[in-house]
Amino acid sequence: MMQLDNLYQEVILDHYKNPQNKVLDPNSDAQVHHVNPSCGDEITLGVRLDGDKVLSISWEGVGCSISQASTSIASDLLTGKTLEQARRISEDFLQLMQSKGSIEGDPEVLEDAVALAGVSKYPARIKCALLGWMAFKDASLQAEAKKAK
Amino acid sequence: MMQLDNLYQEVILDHYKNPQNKVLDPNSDAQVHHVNPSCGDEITLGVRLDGDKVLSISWEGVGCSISQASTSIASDLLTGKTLEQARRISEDFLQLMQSKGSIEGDPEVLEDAVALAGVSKYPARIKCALLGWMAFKDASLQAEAKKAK
Amino acid sequence: MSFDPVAIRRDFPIFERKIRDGKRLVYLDSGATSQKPQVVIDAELDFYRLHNAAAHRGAHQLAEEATDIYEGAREAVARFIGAEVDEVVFTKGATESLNLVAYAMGNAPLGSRFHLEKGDVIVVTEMEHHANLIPWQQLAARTGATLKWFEVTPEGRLDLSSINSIIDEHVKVVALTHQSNVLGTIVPLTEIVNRAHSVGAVVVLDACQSVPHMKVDVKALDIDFLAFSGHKILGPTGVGIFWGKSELLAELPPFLTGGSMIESVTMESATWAPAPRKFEAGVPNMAQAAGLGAAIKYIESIGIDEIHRHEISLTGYLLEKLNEVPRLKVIGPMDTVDRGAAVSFTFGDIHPHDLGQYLDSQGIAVRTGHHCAWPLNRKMGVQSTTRASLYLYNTFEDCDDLIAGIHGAAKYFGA
Amino acid sequence: MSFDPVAIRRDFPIFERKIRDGKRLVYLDSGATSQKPQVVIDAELDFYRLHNAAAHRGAHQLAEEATDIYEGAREAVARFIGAEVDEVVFTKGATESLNLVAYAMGNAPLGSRFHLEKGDVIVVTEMEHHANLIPWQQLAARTGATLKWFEVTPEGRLDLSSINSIIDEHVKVVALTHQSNVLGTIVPLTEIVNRAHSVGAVVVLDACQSVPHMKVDVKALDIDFLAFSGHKILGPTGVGIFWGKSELLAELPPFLTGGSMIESVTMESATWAPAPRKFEAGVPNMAQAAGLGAAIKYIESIGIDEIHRHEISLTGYLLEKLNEVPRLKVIGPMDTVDRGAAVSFTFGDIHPHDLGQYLDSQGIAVRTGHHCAWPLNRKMGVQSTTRASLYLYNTFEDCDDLIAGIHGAAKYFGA
Ligand SMILES: Cc1ncc(COP(=O)(O)O)c(C=O)c1O
Ligand SMILES: Cc1ncc(COP(=O)(O)O)c(C=O)c1O
Repeated sequence: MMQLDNLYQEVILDHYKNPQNKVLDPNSDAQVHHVNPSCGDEITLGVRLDGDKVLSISWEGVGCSISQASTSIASDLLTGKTLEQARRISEDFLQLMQSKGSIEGDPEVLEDAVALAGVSKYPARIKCALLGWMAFKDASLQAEAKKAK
Repeated sequence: MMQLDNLYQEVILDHYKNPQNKVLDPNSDAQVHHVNPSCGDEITLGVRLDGDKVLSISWEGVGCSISQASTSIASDLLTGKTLEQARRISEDFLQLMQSKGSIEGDPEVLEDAVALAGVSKYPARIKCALLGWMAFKDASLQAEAKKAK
Repeated sequence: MSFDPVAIRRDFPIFERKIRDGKRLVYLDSGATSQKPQVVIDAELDFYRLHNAAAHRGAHQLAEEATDIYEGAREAVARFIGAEVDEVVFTKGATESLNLVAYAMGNAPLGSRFHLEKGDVIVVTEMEHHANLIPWQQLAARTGATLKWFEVTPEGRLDLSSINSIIDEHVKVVALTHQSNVLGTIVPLTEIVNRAHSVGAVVVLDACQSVPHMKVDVKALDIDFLAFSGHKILGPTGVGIFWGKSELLAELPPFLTGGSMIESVTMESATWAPAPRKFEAGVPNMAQAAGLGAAIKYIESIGIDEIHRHEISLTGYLLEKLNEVPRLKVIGPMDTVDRGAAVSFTFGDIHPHDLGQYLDSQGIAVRTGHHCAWPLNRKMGVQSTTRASLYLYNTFEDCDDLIAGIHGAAKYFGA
Repeated sequence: MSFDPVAIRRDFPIFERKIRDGKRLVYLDSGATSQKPQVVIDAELDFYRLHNAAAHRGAHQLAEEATDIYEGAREAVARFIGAEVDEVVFTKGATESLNLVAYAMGNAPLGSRFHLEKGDVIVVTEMEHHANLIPWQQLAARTGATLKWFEVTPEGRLDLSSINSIIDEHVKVVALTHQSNVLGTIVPLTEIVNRAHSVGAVVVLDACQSVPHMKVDVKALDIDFLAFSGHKILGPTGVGIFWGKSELLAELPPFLTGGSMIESVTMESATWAPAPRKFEAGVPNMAQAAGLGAAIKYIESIGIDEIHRHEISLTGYLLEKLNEVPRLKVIGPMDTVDRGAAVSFTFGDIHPHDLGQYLDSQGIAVRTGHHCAWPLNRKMGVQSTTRASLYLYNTFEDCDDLIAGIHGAAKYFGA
């Protein structure tokens, strides 16, 4: 069972059972809908900005524990960060996911998200873990573009 | 060399070097053009009928020794036969070609054409041997249809 | 009983390997792709080691042998589905076969029975795999034809109640699956085929999930075109079959064009060889055709009816056991009447992806997701399911292991 | 010298077999299809025996491994031709790849740079293989576009003298071969690519006869799309490559539709996954992709430049020897400048089919006929030719045997 426990860390199952920020804010600056075509998982995610800062991330969706927990973790972690910080953290997370288990992730930067390190050894699940992060990337770019106008 | 001699019998090389009826008769009742798509061999063949009898077969074309000799043999053999006889002989010849060497062909019926028996062991050459016969079949049907009108 | 899946498993080298931490492989994903017996692997291997050359091109011995092997495989397929040899076309898979007929119809000139335009109708069903849905959507979009479909009942059966209004005289083609890869439902064909023919439409059958599992005789079914994949019937990847009635193949325009499918070519135009060559452009997938021929001979040596009976009895057993699991809901027919061995289900709040991952940790391979039938999933009110699909090498023990795995997952995820 | 074709031959099991009455196999038909080294055969075999499952579908260990192997093969191909990984699409062969781009352009809506209509022009050459000619004829016929072509000179070179009038601002696509499979001619690309790009046209390169034999770097050539077949580059049958610049693949509509190439699907319409998935509908030819990956690694281990040098020196030798044979006429360039290792010729009155048959009796495999380039044959004034085509496993001894065989045929047929 050891290998599987590596994937389903306590933190993940906690976030899955108690997802954070999982009520879509109707006043988001930008809202996007992403799907995982191979399994049908769907997510709608909204971002509010305050200048160059992420004021809030809210979302809704159906999906597996990995996609739900990862989105929950991202929404917690990236809120309050500047857009630049948020993107650097997302970049680090992407690297962790693509590492095939060769890195552990920096808990100073990724906090709870390091619990997802085990996913990188299950290639079919990496897309699950990235679903919310990609949605955030997309939404934050749109929100920023809107503000710039 | 024995195997190859089986294919290139003396009779075949003779017909190849001295093809019979190889001057196209402009007064044919029907004339057809057939090609072998895999090697580009081409033949034009004309048939004249006298009632239900094959009065003459004439042809022109480029091709390998097998296709040339086989057409030459067919044009000799089928001339003077009734259409029904000619078709029965053609049927026998087709069977010989598809026999993979298991039958020798009846020299009473096929005459010189039994020399082509060896072709049946070389699947890629069967189409060469059949080119003229198929053209005859096609042309004789057309000639017959024309006469029936 | 003479049918012995344990003996059969020994013909399949993959069952010697272990999964994760040394677990026995419980392979319940044959609906996605089947495993290969050694004889199939050997057929490919022998082709490359002894006879490799371009079939139908070249007058040398290797080319002759390659041609014999390739055409021999065609004969085996023809015999197996009750077709004429020249009606059997090798493709790279069912997806190509279905695109072939859709694109070829799109190439049909005005006046051809295959020509489509505004006012014409294409009929599919709600239980189609994407491979037998999107090509028709695209054909409709290209030609201006309308796409209509049969709905699926809550029990997972085709709703034929409005067959006469769905298949009316505007319909040119009815394309449907023989057996649903999600529900396991076997579609009753007689009524549909009769109705389609009575309005002059052709019937295209997606037989991906039927030909590997039960006797399919194209003449008896009286369908017009049929498609299936080699890799789901113990054959290699990269090969599939397109079958059509010979008089229809003679009329259908070609799809892929290039070498070996021509009669004559100039810089400006080309004419076509007769079927099957007309539909087989390029150097063919000879080694894979050889493997498919070997697969079919292997199946014949066991007996397709025996295989079908085995699957039915396994499916009955599995449905019964699944029915006893609390919070587990099978999507599709609950009995084995007109039903094959693909069983999809949801299990309480445990997402199929998580359930599948837990089962994998136990050596049990299932498929999770929408199984390339997204509209059907929506219709059945599920976002995704877990699917166990069975084949000749599966055993009652495999079914028991799945049930145990499901209980284990409930415990693991605290559900 | 370290390049040792005799040692290389030992990697290819087929060279252990005998032809006809115990003759050594002199395989001079690699232009049609190449032989396979054991490592390629093993790669396919290992896939089936150990890792067989549907890539990108299913969350179990076998599916993960199958995905890794399949995507690993894609990486190997990308590295070999200097492409980005996501620019490499697996097809069943070059014929499919070329049909893919032609049909996909046919699917492009008004406003797309790929859209074709009356007034637009497609440019090919007189030395195309049917696979890079007929798909464009058909596209022209479907869209109303006009087909134009570069002519071939009596020496067997492309006549570029009127390049500016052939490639004018109406041209949307220039599709041409990199190396003629009949003449051996290597086509100079720079001028054509520059001219095509200057009028906004895309360049499609049929690299069937170049990628296996010399370094081809898609970035350096600055072409837009490229096609080649696995079976001609030591790989399995049933697999080929379609490559395109990523920004063009993003814009090009899909060709085959079905599973795994979608983003979202309803009963009425569908949206597409990004490339390469957009172009890979259906369960892929995974075992064959694995074999192609192994083939490319094998070639890299020897060195593509070393292979090219070896072929050039063999070709120079063969041309010299053929030139000494009375009544023998080589069709194509007589030196090794911009010339590959396919050598076609006629020999007095002996029809190529008969010559090929005699050579076969001596264990020598050549190809005879029009080599799927019928218009080129007519242009060169020959009805058919005999072609010897060389690869890394051929030796000077093979060339000598061919020459001896030709003399033997002269004697046999009394010519
Ligand atoms: C130059 C050229 N183009 C295209 C093709 C077609 O390749 P395939 O038949 O493998 O699809 C070939 C080989 O047959 C070729 O030599
Ligand atoms: C019912 C059905 N149709 C079509 C297909 C497509 O087959 P392939 O992906 O082998 O082309 C499949 C399997 O994926 C299927 O189950």
